[in-house]
Parts: sequence; C-alpha cells; structure tokens
Amino acid sequence: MPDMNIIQAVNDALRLEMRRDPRVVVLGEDVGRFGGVFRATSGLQEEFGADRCVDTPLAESGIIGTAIGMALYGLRPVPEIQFADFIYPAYDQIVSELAKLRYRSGGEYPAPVVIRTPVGGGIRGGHYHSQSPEALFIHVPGLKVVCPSNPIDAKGLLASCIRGEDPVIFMEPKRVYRAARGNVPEGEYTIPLGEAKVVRQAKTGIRQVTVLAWGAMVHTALEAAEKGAEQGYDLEVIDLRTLLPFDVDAILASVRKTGRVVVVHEAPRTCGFGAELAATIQEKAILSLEAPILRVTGFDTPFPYTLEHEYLPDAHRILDAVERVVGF
Amino acid sequence: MPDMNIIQAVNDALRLEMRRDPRVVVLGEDVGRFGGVFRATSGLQEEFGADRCVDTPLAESGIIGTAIGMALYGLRPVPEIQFADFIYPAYDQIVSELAKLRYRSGGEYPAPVVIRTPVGGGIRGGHYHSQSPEALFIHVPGLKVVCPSNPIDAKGLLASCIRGEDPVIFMEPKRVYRAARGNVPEGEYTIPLGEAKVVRQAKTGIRQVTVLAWGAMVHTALEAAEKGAEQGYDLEVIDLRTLLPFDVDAILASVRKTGRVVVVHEAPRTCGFGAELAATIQEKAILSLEAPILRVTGFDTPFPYTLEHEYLPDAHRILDAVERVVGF
Amino acid sequence: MRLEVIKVIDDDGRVIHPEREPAIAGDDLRKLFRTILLVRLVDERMLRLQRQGRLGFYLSSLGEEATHIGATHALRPSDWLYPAYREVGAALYRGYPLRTFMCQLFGNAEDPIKGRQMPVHHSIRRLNFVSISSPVATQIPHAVGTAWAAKLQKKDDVAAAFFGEGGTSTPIFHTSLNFAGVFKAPAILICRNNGWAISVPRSVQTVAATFAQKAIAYGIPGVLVDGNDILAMIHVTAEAAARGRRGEGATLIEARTYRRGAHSSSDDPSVYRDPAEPKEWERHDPLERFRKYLTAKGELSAEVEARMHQEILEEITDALQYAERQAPKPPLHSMFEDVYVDIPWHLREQSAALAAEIAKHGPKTS
Amino acid sequence: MRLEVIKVIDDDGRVIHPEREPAIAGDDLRKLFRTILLVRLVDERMLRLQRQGRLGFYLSSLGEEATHIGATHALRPSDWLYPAYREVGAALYRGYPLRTFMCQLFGNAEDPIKGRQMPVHHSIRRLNFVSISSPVATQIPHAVGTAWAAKLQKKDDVAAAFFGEGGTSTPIFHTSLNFAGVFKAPAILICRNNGWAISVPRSVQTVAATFAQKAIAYGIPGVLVDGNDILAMIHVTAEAAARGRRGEGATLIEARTYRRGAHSSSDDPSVYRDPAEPKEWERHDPLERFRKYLTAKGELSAEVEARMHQEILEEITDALQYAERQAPKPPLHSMFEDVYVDIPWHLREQSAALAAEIAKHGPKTS
Ligand SMILES: Cc1ncc(C[n+]2csc(CCOP(=O)(O)OP(=O)(O)O)c2C)c(N)n1
Ligand SMILES: Cc1ncc(C[n+]2csc(CCOP(=O)(O)OP(=O)(O)O)c2C)c(N)n1
Ligand SMILES: [Mg+2]
Ligand SMILES: [Mg+2]
Repeated sequence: MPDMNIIQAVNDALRLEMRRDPRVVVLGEDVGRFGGVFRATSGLQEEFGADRCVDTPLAESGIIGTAIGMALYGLRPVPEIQFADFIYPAYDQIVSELAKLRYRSGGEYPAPVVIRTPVGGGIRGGHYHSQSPEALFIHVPGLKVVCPSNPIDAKGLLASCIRGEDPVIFMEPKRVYRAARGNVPEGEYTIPLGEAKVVRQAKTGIRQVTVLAWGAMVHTALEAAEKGAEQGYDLEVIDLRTLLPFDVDAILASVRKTGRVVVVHEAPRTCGFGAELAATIQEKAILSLEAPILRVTGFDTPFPYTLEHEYLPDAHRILDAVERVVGF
Repeated sequence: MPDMNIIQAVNDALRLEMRRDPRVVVLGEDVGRFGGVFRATSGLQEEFGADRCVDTPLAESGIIGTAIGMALYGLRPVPEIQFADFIYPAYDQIVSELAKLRYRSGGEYPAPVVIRTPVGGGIRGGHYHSQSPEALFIHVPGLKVVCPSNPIDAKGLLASCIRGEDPVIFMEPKRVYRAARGNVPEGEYTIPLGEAKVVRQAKTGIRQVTVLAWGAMVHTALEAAEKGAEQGYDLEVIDLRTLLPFDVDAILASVRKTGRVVVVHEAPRTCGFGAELAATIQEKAILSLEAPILRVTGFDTPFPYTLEHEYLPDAHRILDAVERVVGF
Repeated sequence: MRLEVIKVIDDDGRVIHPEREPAIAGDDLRKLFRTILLVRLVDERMLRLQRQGRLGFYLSSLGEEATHIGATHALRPSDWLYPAYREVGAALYRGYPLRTFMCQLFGNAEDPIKGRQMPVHHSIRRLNFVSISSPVATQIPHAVGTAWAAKLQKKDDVAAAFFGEGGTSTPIFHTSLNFAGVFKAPAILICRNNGWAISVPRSVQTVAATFAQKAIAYGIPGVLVDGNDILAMIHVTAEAAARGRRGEGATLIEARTYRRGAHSSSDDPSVYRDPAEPKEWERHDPLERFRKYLTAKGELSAEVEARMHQEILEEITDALQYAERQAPKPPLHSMFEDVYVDIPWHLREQSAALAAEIAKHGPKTS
Repeated sequence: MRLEVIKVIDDDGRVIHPEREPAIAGDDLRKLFRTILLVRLVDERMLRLQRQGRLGFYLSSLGEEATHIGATHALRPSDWLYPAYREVGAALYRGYPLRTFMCQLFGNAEDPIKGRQMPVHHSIRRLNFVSISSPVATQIPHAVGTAWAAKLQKKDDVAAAFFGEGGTSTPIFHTSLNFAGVFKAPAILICRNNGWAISVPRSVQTVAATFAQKAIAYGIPGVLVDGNDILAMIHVTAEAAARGRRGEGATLIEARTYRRGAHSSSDDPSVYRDPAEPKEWERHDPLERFRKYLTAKGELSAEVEARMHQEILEEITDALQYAERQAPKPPLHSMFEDVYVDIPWHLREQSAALAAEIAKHGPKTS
C-alpha cells in the first residue's frame, strides 16, 4: 500500500474513476495543462485528453452551471473550485439549481455533480484562501457535504461520491493536503457516506470527553487528545467525514458514553455546523449530558492574515474547553 | 397614529429617510415606475425622481455590487431584492465584498448598504418565492440581519438600519406584509438593533415555555400561545427582531424564568438559526433547562408548493413541542 | 453580426423572403397552427380560472407563441429544450398531454412533479423538456453543458435555451455564452425579447441597440429575427441547429416579439405601461399572420380552423375536469422524497414527525 | 469598435502617432519613468525576500507596469481607483510611502489594514485607492457604483477599475458593464490583457477576437491599446475620463500586455508555458520603450537614471528595515475590530476568551 498524501489520494481516486467510467469528466480553472494549483488533477489531461480534463474560463458559475447541464445529459462531472472562498459566484447555481433539480422535477432530472474544493486556514491565505463554508451548504436541502481528514478516507469517499446519485460538496482540507499521509490501498475502493469514524476511543472511563471534528481539525483534536492524556483527560475523537447527512448514531453513542462534548471547527462560530451538532445532541440526549456542549471554533470575523494562528482552534483551545466541560 | 400594514410602514420609513438624507437612494427591479412588486417603494420615484428610486436591469449582483460602490462614495443605498430566493446571484458580492470591506480595509472603507428583501412562505410561492435564508447571512461575519414582525418595528428598525454604519440584510415577512397591521407613529423614529421584544409574557409560573420567533412566525407563536393557554400552557413569546447580533440577554432572562425553550422558524432545520439559538442557550444556561430545547421548523426539503401548509410550522406543531418540553 | 431583422412573411402573411421559406408538409403546418391556437385558448381559460380563484397562479404567452413553437419545430425530438416559464407551447408541440399539463397547474396528486413547484413549471423528461426554474436565466448554462456533453459524446444532439430579454442582464447569461463560445457547444440561445421584464422596459435592460449583438462578446454568431413570424423562427433555428451539428458551435438568436398580456396573473401592467403599446402589437399577431399565410397557401380553411377550435375547447374542458377530479394533494410522504436518491435519517425522522402530527391534529386545512 | 491597437510610440520609443502624444511636463515624465522603475525594483526585491522565506507571498507586475501607472497619471488624484492585485504602481504613483507599503506586506503592527489581508492587498483611502480583494473582478461593480454616485451627486469624479483578462469571464464583469452602460456611469474599465490567468492562456478565456469588442454588448465604446506603451495608456485613459466627465458614460479599455513573471510567488510557469514567450515580450518592454522615448526627447540621461536607481534601492532598503523593525503582529484585540462599526456582544465575548487563552498559554507561536 503506497504511502500517499491527500492530494495524491484525490488524484488517484479521480484517475481510477475516470478509467472506470468514461462519463466522468473533470473541469475547472488550471486543472488541465497545469494539473491544478494544488496538483490534485496532475496527469489527468495527459491520460484522458483535454476533453475529459478541461481548463475553463475564469467563471465558477460557468463551471458549475455547465457541469449541471452535463450531468443532466448523463455525464459525471467532477468540477474543481480552486478555493472554496471562490465558490460564491456559483452559489446560485448550486443552491437554486443543483440542490433542487431532482426534487423539483419529481425525480426526473437528477444532477449528480461532485464539486471538489479545498477549504480551511493555516496556510497564510488571509480572507480569501482560508474559509470553511460548510454550513452554507449543509443548510441547503439537496446537497451532501463531505470532508475527509486523511488520504485513505479522501480516496474512498471521493469514489463513493462520484459513483453516487446525489450532488456533493467535497471539501478538501488544504492545510493537511500534504501533511496528512497514510498507506492508501491500491486500486478501487469506496467508503460509504454518512459514516463517522472514531479515530480515538476513550477508554479510561474517567474524565472522558467526546470531541467532534472533521478535516484538518481532526488532527488538531488528536493533538489535543495526546496532550490531554498527560493531564488526565480521555478524549474520544470522532472524525465526522460526512457532514450531511451526519452520523447521528455514532455521535449519540459516544455522547452517551462520555456525557461531555466539545465540537471543533474552523468556520466562524455563529450558525456554524457546530451549532447544529450541539442543537441535535442536546435535543436527543440531554439526559446524558453532564455539561454544556462547548464549541471551539474560528471567531465571528473574516479570516485574518497575520493572526491566523490566534484565530484557528488549536490543542490549547480545545483542552481549555475540555477542562471546562469536565470541571462543570 | 395611522393604522398601517408592513408594506406601508416600510414605504413610510423609506420616504422619511429619503426626505431626511439626500444620500439615501433606492434601487432594484421594478422599484421605480411600478413601485415594487409588493408596492413597498410606491410613490418614491414620483417624489424623489428616477435618480433616487431607480429601476435596474435584471441582475441582483449588479444591484448589490453598484450599491456597494455608491456606499463607498458616501451614499446610503437601500437596494431591494425582489424575493430573497433571488438573492443568490448577489451572494458573492454580499459575502466576499459587502461583509468584509470595513474589516479588510482596516476600517477605511465601510459600505453601509441596507438590503431589503421579502422572505418566507405561505403565499403559494413554491421553491422560489418562499425561502427564509437568514442563516446563510447570520453565518457571515460583517453583516447584520434584521427581521421585523409588524409595521411599527418595521418602520423603526428600517430607519435605524439606514442611519447605521453597518451593512444589513433586512428581511420582510411577506406572508404578513398586509395582514400584520398596527398603529404606526407618524414621523421619524428609530428602534435600536439588537433588542428583542417580549410580545407575550408568561405569568402563571406554571407550565411556562419560552418561544423564540421572528417575522411571520411571531404571529404563529402568538396563535399557539392563545390556543395553549386554553390547554394550560403559558407561553412567553419573544420576537427576536434583530437576528444578528441577537439579544442574548433577553433570551437568557426568559430561559432562566421558564426553563423550557421552543425555537420556531420557517427555514429548513439543519444548520438553521434555531441551531445557533439552541447551542448558545444550552451553553450559557444548561442548568436552567428543564428539558431539551426543541426546534419547530420547516423541513430539510426545498420549499414545496401544494404541501406548503404541511411544511410550515403552525400552532399545532408548536404546541406539540410545547407539550413535549413541558412533559419531559 | 446581422442586424437585419430576419423575416419570411410580412404582417399580412405574404412571403417576402421566399429563399428562407422552410419546406413544411401540410400536416405539420396545421400542427404548428393548431399548437399556437391551443396555447392561446389554454392561456385564456387558465387566466379566467385564476381570476375565479380556482387556480393559484398563471403565466400566459399571448403574442409570443411563435417564438418557441417555431424553434421547437426546427429541432429534433431528441434535441434538448431548456425553457423558461413562457415556453409551454414547446411542450405541447412535442405532445405533452393536456390532462397532465393541468394536473401540474393544480399541483395535485397526478402532477408528475408531485405538487412541488408553482403552476407552469413543467418537467417532462421523455420529451427532453427540462424542469423549469423560476429564477431567471439559470437554465442557460445547463443547455450549454448539455450541448457540450453531447459533443463530447459524439452525439449530434443540440440543446436550446429560452429566456426573456431580461435574462440577458443576468450574470449567468454571460458565463454561459462565453463557455458556449470557448467550447464550441452546439447550443442555441434564444432570447425572447418581448419588450418587458415585469414593469421594466427593454430600454432599461441594456443600451446596446440589439440583444443579438451581445454575441460578439463571445465570438459566436448573433441573429435577429421577427419572433412573431413562425416561419422565420423555424428558418433561423434550423440554421443554428445545422451549425451546431456541423461542429460550428453556438448561436444567439434574438427573437423580437411582445408581451401583450400581464407579466403573470399577479401583475397589473396598467400601472406602468401605455395600453396603446400592446394594442399596436396586435397588428403583428403571430397567429393571424400564420393564418393568412396558410390560407393563401390553401393549407387552412375557416371550417378546418373552426373544427380545430372546437376540438381544442373540448380537450381543455376534458383536461380541466380530469385535473379537478384528482386528489388535490400529493401524498404527505412525497414531500420528503427526491431530495436525495435515498431518504436520509433526518428526513425519515421529519417525515415520521409530520405523519404523527397530522394523525393527531388532522389534515392541514389551508 | 476600434480594433486598431492604439499606440503612440513603437518598440524603439519613436513617436509613430504624434497626434496622440500627450503633452506632459518633464518632471512628470520622469516621475512616470521613476515609478515604473520603482515598481520593478520593489518587485525584484520582494520576490527575492519571498524566496528567502522572509515574506509570505508576493505578486509582481513585471512588464505590465505601464498599464496602470499610465492610466493613473491620466486621472486626477480625486478620481477613484479600484485596483486588482497587479496595480500597486498606481498607489506608488499617487505617493504611497514605501515604508507603509512594506508594513502591509508583512502584515505587521504598522500595517494600516492591521494584518488582515495577504500581502499586496493594500487599501489607501486618502489616495482614493480602494481596498484590494483577492476574488477576481469583484471590484468592477464598485467602480461603476462609485462613478454612478458621483454622477448622481453632480461631481465630476470618475472611477477606474483594473482587472486581468481572466476577469472578463466572470459574471460580475457582465453585470457591471451593463449597469455602467444603462446608467451612463463615468467609469473606466481597464482590462489588463496579459495573456495568462495563472496557467490558462488568453485563448481559453474567450473566442472573441478581442476583449475590447465585449463593449458592444453594453453599448459603450471599447478601445484596444498597447499596454506597454505608457503614452498610449495615458492617451486612451485621458480620453475615457474626458468622455465620462462630459456625461457620455463608460469606456472599456483592453490594454495588451504580457505577464512576464510567474502568476505569483506560489506559481511555477515552467510547467505550462513555453519560456520563449516571455522572452519574446522583452522586446516590447514598457520601461525600455519609455526610456528610449525620454532619452530621444532629452528628458532622461543615463546619469539621472543611475541616480534614480540608487535612490530607489536606498528607499527600498530603508523601508524594508523599517518594516522589519516593527512589531510583527497587530494587537490581539484588533482582530475583533472593524467587523462592525461597534463591537457586538458576541465578538466582545470572543475577544475576551482569546485574551484569557493567550494569558494562560502564552502567545501563539506560528
Ligand atoms: C434572478 C431573478 N430575479 C428576479 C426574478 C423576478 N422576476 C420574475 S420574471 C421577471 C422578469 C423577467 O423578464 P424577462 O427575462 O424579459 O422574461 P419575460 O417575463 O418577459 O418572459 C423578474 C424580474 C426572478 N424570477 N429571478
Ligand atoms: C473568483 C475567483 N476565482 C478564482 C481565483 C483564483 N485566481 C487568482 S488569480 C487568477 C487568475 C487571474 O487572471 P487574470 O484575471 O487574467 O489576472 P492576472 O493574474 O493575469 O493579472 C485566478 C484564477 C480568484 N482569485 N477569484
Ligand atoms: Mg421580457
Ligand atoms: Mg491575465
């Protein structure tokens, strides 16, 4: 099993799906000749030609809008939006069209488009190369939202999305694009959507806290778990992987076990996905809760440049919250 | 004090602000000659001329984008988006530019644009004339979000927004545009942003439940309170009025009093504003809670046409939730 | 750029450009005529119904029928149509049954789209008539994407998008046409310039002299055509389709016509428009012009038309009665279907909650 | 539409269109020259710094300096500039101090925008140089809105937007230019066609023969100009500004130039571009051409230039040292300011929480 980073795993998934299914096409800015500014589509144009790995004009709405038309005709487009921060010009096509086509046509016109886009901060990208807009898609019925934290999941989840029948926003955590490595199985495999993964189990039975995270924050949560262990905290870290539909059973099972929850995300706090998780958990398991559910998140400001590490949740901030819920 | 509906109150506020401040301009589709498809800008072009009440080409991004440029130059634009469902083509300008200009320019370039737009269902408008997208703006730092439920608040809040220094999404509940009437004070007045209003106080001390609502749902909540009173429930209904920044003190004061909370909104449940309210309340007042916070909301589907009254929260659905939290 | 307004017949139905006159069999000519008449009579009846409070909403095509019926005739049934809300004639021309049409208007249990959209937002997969959206112009990139996909798959289908002149002001018009140009997609972009976007006159949409000239921005041909001349519509659409099938890419067509009625049943044009204007356009009525042409050609007689008329009225009454006989609402659970291919846990939960609510309190009354 | 490429001088600095040659005083000519040189030397130094890991990111204007420096000269200081990220020369021409410039690059405590944006995203209100955004073309409607507002207020300011040729493909380009046309806004829309949008060549942006011809879609004039000929840039911009001030509305200018460097410090053009191409464009170097023109005119000597060069290098070193001396981070609390005019409760809470966190654990290290 070759050691790969997330970029390579995404590239591998795209290549295998394109080999497997001639209907799969990749399109976006700089994805062809250049192979993507993060090189995630590297080599695809060489192998599949400029018709299946297409450099487009600079227009996200055109990329998504034409991808929808392709999908309606039967293709399986996998457009790339270069940074999630630039997805908003396509927001109308995503919200008004992509998300609603199956529904409003009575099931006649599904549009299975998988939109890949890098998300998250920590790369000194300031306002417009750092955002984590998952909540803006989770709130829109008709879309699925996926965010892997590691290459193994990235490959298997992306393959599932491309083979699936629903539109997906596939968010790739660019901060750990290269740093998160793993032994990725060779050849095709899929990982089903909607299943979270417990990446660290709480075992001591005392001072246990469930930490919910996804994408790059899974690594921060695991770091906090390491550090926390030294201080006597036992964190159960769950990597949500699919944000919508999220794995409510896995979450509630852990909450019932630990009684304490900290949700971690990079996006601004207010109306972030953490709010949904907290609201759902207290609704379904309030009697299991020993403390309020705390959110460790980015602040409600635009994403800053110089102070990005002050902005981003880190192990300290997570452990402060852990301390609070344990000491409640 | 003349009896007015919300449309008339909005019209009155616009007229008075335009008289008061020559920098105020109104622009949008059909707002000029026609006076708006809901007639909220009726008569403004006659009084202030076609330069200050402007019919634009059919392009929401152009309306908001040029309004931003006007605001930067010193004007006070009050663009109308005909239905909130059509705001998405302008989402990039709102999220990437309007919300961030003050911040990213170090405070040098504020853009005080007040975007008026009708929201909500119940008018047989189907997918695209019924949406309540408040969460999609509340999650974006830099924007304020306001939603009045009645003409008195509509007039005073709109005046505050126009005189304020921040960009605002001003959502008008179209279902009660004409039905919600009130004796609106003549002449200028303002109502400060950020203050909720207790529109029905719980007084019995037993079976008390806090109901949080805004816009048209305030009326539904009050209807539930009437009905509920017959069944022995004592609802304290809070009209949030400003959704961001929301009035956390008023909310928590009521929660501490009643110990039980139901949040009502029309928007889809998942990642809606109800999630934020639930998350914040349990975080700040979990020990006051006698039951989980329940959300009574639209479903996580596109807004349907025929089944819209099955979709929309009504007094029954609210009372079912009330019953559940009281019986918890 | 051709700034000449392409015509085949004049207002009196006389052929003024025989070199452009499409060769159409008599039965097809009558089918074209009949479809215009059908749309007109359906529109009339539905507007009446709406005023009586029996229908929630309606949008008519009065005076603009030739644009899309002509264009549809010039295309193959396998070509894809991406209509706006004023092109239902295209569906009817392709054989959409009036009964189903009416069920959609009522959003009842027999509505193929399960009561999910407002009236007139049809979706008919087997006719390649793609689900209509309310947001203006959002369908344009889909037509381009479909055309592009057909080309990539080496099929010779073309795709046509229809939109009003208001739609040319939208941002998506621009990106779509630019993609069509760059990727030589066999798309036909048909701008129905009917002079008005609700209350906003054409002069406020753009100061460009024509909408057709916007094609120059995308390196594709722009054609200006008399949209009330169904033969001219057929002529230019057939040319555009042939170009597309030859691999020469997209065409923008500006069809000059006029919205003689209100924007929709919610609109009152008397507030913003001089009634002399629609009156003036009656002179250019597409039905009238085509009737004169057919009569001169000996393809239509007063008796045949009278019979058609009678038949259509009966069909309408039948369809209406059929639709009004159906259960007025689709099943409750259908609200939660088709959001995704499968129903995820949260929607199952919500569906169950709604069912319990209705079981407890009875059906919703409004 | 003028499809001729407007020029004043040729590659050897010879005046080939004397009728267009702007009358500019000697000091101003030298100031123009000096600003190009300044931008070039700053770019060089900053890229070096970036490669050394002392600067996070940088974007250079190599070979494109004349476009925006020329345009800025043709405008009044009271006219508004809406730059993209490759127009810092406009700020420097208007007198932006190099020390402040450098503080922005470092996002340090003296950065006027408080370390909030990536390097090169300046905002300079007193120079009417509006805050730069990373998203491509989002500034275009602001320029149109500002120009429109000036007109409404009966001021004679104009507003200029700058953007790359990639920007013409964006949806907002379209709506902005259409609004400019409809409302006759005195806006100048300057498309810097430098041949590339990161790795995407100009040919993929559009199949229209020129970007200038896109003006036809909006009923405004489109002008094609040699962007490496600073005198031609001044000529066409002055004309456009005069049109605007006369109440005749907006102008689209396509300035043909070439991006000789990488897109940014993150980019590696060797992967996608034949190195012969940038090499070829050295022949049309704007600095070189202008130097020859000035020399022939007797306005510049080798000694004067050498002195300039030396002076600039010293200024750069001074500014760099100044910037590197400042506290590397703006104060913690500044992160919560300017989101709104006042700080609402939730941001006060978050600010306090962060302060407590840092007090407990010490400053963040990365
Ligand atoms: C994006 C968007 N903005 C606003 C509306 C509201 N609206 C519905 S129809 C219409 C006018 C459309 O005019 P045009 O494109 O000329 O088509 P026509 O109705 O004349 O056929 C408007 C503004 C909408 N549906 N979509
Ligand atoms: C809306 C948007 N999409 C994508 C990007 C990523 N991006 C940054 S610069 C660039 C190319 C811009 O090319 P052009 O407009 O020609 O300007 P140039 O860099 O050549 O000056 C791209 C795609 C962006 N900044 N904004
Ligand atoms: Mg129209
Ligand atoms: Mg470029």
